[in-house]
Amino acid sequence: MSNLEDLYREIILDHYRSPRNRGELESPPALRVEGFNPLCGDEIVVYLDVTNGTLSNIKIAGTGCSISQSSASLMSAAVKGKTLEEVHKIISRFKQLMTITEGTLEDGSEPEPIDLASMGELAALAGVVKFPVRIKCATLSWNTLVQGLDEIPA
Amino acid sequence: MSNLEDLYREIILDHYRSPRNRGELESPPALRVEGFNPLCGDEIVVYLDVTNGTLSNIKIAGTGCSISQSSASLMSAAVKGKTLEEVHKIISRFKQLMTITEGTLEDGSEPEPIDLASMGELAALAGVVKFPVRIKCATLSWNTLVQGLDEIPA
Amino acid sequence: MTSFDARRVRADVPLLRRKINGRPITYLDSGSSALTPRSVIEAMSRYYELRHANVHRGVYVTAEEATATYEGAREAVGRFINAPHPNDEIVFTKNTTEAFNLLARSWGAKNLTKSDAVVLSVMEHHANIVPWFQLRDEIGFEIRFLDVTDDFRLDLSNIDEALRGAKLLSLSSMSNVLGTINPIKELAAKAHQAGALVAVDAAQSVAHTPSDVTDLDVDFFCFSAHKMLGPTGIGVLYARRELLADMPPFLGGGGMIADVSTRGFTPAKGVARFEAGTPPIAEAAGLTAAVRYLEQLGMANVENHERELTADALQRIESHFGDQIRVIGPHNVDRRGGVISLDVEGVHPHDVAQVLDQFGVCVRPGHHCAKPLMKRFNLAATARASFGPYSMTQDTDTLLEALQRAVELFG
Amino acid sequence: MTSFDARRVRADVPLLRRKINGRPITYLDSGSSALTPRSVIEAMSRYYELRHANVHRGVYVTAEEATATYEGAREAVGRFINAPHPNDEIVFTKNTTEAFNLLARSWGAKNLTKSDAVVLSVMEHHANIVPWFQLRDEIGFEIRFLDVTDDFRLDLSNIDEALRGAKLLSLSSMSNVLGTINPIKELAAKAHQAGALVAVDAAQSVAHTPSDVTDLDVDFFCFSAHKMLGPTGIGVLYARRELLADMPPFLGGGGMIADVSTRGFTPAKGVARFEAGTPPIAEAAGLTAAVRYLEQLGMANVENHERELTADALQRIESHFGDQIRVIGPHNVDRRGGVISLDVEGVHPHDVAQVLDQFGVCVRPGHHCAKPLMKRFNLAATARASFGPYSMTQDTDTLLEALQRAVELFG
Ligand SMILES: Cc1ncc(COP(=O)(O)O)c(C=O)c1O
Ligand SMILES: Cc1ncc(COP(=O)(O)O)c(C=O)c1O
Repeated sequence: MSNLEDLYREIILDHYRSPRNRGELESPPALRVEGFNPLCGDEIVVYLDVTNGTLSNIKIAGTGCSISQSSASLMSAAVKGKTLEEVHKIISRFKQLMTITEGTLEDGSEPEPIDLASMGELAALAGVVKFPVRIKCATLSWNTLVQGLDEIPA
Repeated sequence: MSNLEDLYREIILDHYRSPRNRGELESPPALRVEGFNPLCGDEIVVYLDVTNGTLSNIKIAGTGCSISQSSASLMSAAVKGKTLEEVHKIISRFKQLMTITEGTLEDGSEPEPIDLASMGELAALAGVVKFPVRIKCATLSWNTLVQGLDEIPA
Repeated sequence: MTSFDARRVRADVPLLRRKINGRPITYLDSGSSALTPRSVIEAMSRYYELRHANVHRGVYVTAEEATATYEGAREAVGRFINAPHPNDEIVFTKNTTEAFNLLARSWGAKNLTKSDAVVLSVMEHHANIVPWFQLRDEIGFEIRFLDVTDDFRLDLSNIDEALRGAKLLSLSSMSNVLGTINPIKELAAKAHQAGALVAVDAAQSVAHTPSDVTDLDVDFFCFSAHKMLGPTGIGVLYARRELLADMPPFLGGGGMIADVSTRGFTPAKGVARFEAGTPPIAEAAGLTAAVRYLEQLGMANVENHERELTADALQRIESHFGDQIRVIGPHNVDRRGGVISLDVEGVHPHDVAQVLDQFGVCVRPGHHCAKPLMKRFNLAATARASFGPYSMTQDTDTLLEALQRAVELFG
Repeated sequence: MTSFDARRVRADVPLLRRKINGRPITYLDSGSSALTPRSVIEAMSRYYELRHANVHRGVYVTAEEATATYEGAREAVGRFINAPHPNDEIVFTKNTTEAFNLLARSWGAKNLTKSDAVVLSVMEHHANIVPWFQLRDEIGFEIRFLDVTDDFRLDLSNIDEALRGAKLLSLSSMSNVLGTINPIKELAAKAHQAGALVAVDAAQSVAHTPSDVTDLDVDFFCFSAHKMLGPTGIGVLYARRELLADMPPFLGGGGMIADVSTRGFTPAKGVARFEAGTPPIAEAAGLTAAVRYLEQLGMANVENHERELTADALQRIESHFGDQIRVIGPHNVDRRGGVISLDVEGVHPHDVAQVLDQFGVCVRPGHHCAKPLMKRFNLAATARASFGPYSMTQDTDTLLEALQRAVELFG
């Protein structure tokens, strides 16, 4: 049986209580993308600054549960300052983390074996897959990020 | 248990095979009333000639099962040539015959104890009440008659 | 209260024997869907085992029995809500939601025009909002919303103005978020005086308080079997006979016609006109059993029992958690049912429900299909606990224990 | 046929142990509603006993299980009819009839205008006629009816003309009166070529022949669980993903919205948009069990079994009764299912069914919700016998014995 400690690891609670990169960016120039979980009413807004192929800045606004908020915070810390190529790698690793059930991210690509050690704090989200209904919470900000990146002209 | 002979008495089969007062009357002057059982598709048309308070002539057209057809035939034989007052008495006696379940005739009046002997051939319809779904068949022509009588100006 | 014993009700409900995460289940989500007693489950099994057949038009024995089962449910439901003419007034739908869609698309489409108004309230469930928006978006009448006061009651300060020229007042008898019980009888009288008809969303009240459409003097009354210890898949629209007789059909198909040709169709008369296709027959058998079960408990007993539970729970939540947990709903049990929405300081309802689940406690987080109400109180969601006739103080004990853990974890 | 044994199916169906008027029941009304095997009944009881809760939004264990049960039915149904994307293509309704109403009111209302045409056939069930009439009466498109030939086949002599400029061809895959199986695959290709979409009323075929929406290449596919050994109260609309994504909502209420305010609403995406209110959850569990049961039998086996029964019955009726009994439907079993409509010389179908009931034989008299077809053949009604996977030649034996009595009684 899965227990609460699997889900609510200290890192998660920490990112929930003290979210990183919280706030807004002026848009434009920043890209503003909204994500929405109609089932629980969670809303997330992701602001992205992309300069010369690098995600130079990211801010997160919106409301949600500890899982969606901490996942967004963890995400922002993981991707900020990274090249788009690196960002896509991080996204795909996170995706693998969540794919105990199929189709957790919306592009439907296939998962690969996963190296938790390489994931840093993001690994704290691994416990979420034991709570399938919460996967939607964890992936909300990531899907919103993906949506934003798709909107960036190549 | 009820059996087929209760329902399909000889008199009923006879009236089904050789229906009395089958046909049409020119309308006007005759009153033409249609009855319809949407569930089984049975249709009945009753033609009435009322002169000086007497049902001087009645004709039956339409199609239906043995119960609706024979009931119409029995009805026509029972009411033809009778004063309207007598007709109403016959209707109310038939109604009693059918009211083992409530509301078989549409005016909703209460049944009284019944004297089968006084009913002549109509008594053959007594078996129908053991087949509740067929009551609608037996009462179709009678309800149509009642509807016609209601349309006659007092 | 004489013969009412929640322990016996509890023993009748198989699901309450389940363990969740190692603990006996504490089911506090009857407001979403009530649990089914054995007699209801068995009524449906017996139906399938002994007399399943399609209804109407059948001449053989099981078809007659199936028809009697189905039509018998109309009588049972009519008796339960004191409808004077069940056979001409009780329409079976698939749920409360379909009942409101039927009402809007049939009565509404026929009777409402651009210059008319329909009065709803901010505390309505989406089932009693969206169908009216859909119709309005087509024909353009006005929709007025009665507000909710800061102490979670219907704001009636401008009721006369709201009703002026309105054709319909459509209100829930009990809020599925606040627990607030609305004064339907008084409002119905006012609405009728103003020339408006009255529809009631009784989904949330029907299993918790006595229902009497005749005494309330309302025109339409909608509810679902699954909230009253009955099955999924069946709901009810009661419509006053004179009104129903004039309503055009909604869904088209078999059973609702008098005639069909290649040119057009003529609708049937009576309730059949609104029941196209094979109806929920087994579900009608289950609904009848649920009605019988509730009648045996006695709805006044159920109401008293749940009122006591609610008073106790409200008092204990307040004394134990103080400002840490805010109850989004009236604080005393006068005109209030056993639906308790919680806003836990610093803990998202989703997380509250997750922690509670670990204790086997079932509550529902979310907007409860009442987004306008959520917006009114500036909330995205609440965690809602709700009682049923099988609820007992031990459920409240476990709820408090689990809430304490949630507060600690995120504190 | 290898592993198929109708006796074992029969043993699985509790109702077949019943006696009627002192004789074992001879159930020949599967075309109206099929009988339910024990596994289907038990799947629903178990659902209520162990994991009933409202779906979606729930975080606690039983709510998750109920949601998985409900969504699992989508997968099961999708597999059964070979829908490529069940989660985006299978919508649960209350029955076939609602599926067609949804189709007309959503796809139809959005895509049809005064200058368009919809092609139906004279052999359609009212469920695939009346909703189109209702919509036409509002917006005024043309409805064309393909005729039926004197030998009970779809008259395709003017199909190209009928399809010219049409937006939709909506046809039953199997007539519920004639038993005729229509060449859906060929007609779908023709319709698509002509620029029309294709909807199939599969209510009558789904439990008797394999269904493959991908192979047939059709756009919409409607059926009811109760005709496929499943429960009442649930039906299915399959809509091709690209089409479904563009269809506006039908019923409004909880679960089908993305947002609601006091000004208006935004509908949800995907299949949720069409499932307002609490869905038929227990029924979905029953439907999944029915699908599993039929898959285990193997639909090709069922088809073969029923074809043999039908061939035998048709041959024996003809040789025994000659001109006394006319079969209203194709006389050979090529492209024909096990629905046998009888016109008994001089005996009204109501009386036929009544006499048969005395022998425990269940057949259905009436117009079978296909009045245009009845009119085409100048009949008010037929007495219809129809087979299911549990039917056996002994049923035909009793049918013939009882028909003989009917003929004698009225002869
Ligand atoms: C061909 C056909 N279409 C539609 C229907 C309607 O199905 P339901 O009554 O389940 O909506 C039926 C069954 O009566 C049928 O046989
Ligand atoms: C007040 C109220 N109205 C309507 C509904 C909708 O009921 P259903 O989902 O059965 O259609 C509910 C239940 O969710 C409710 O609580």
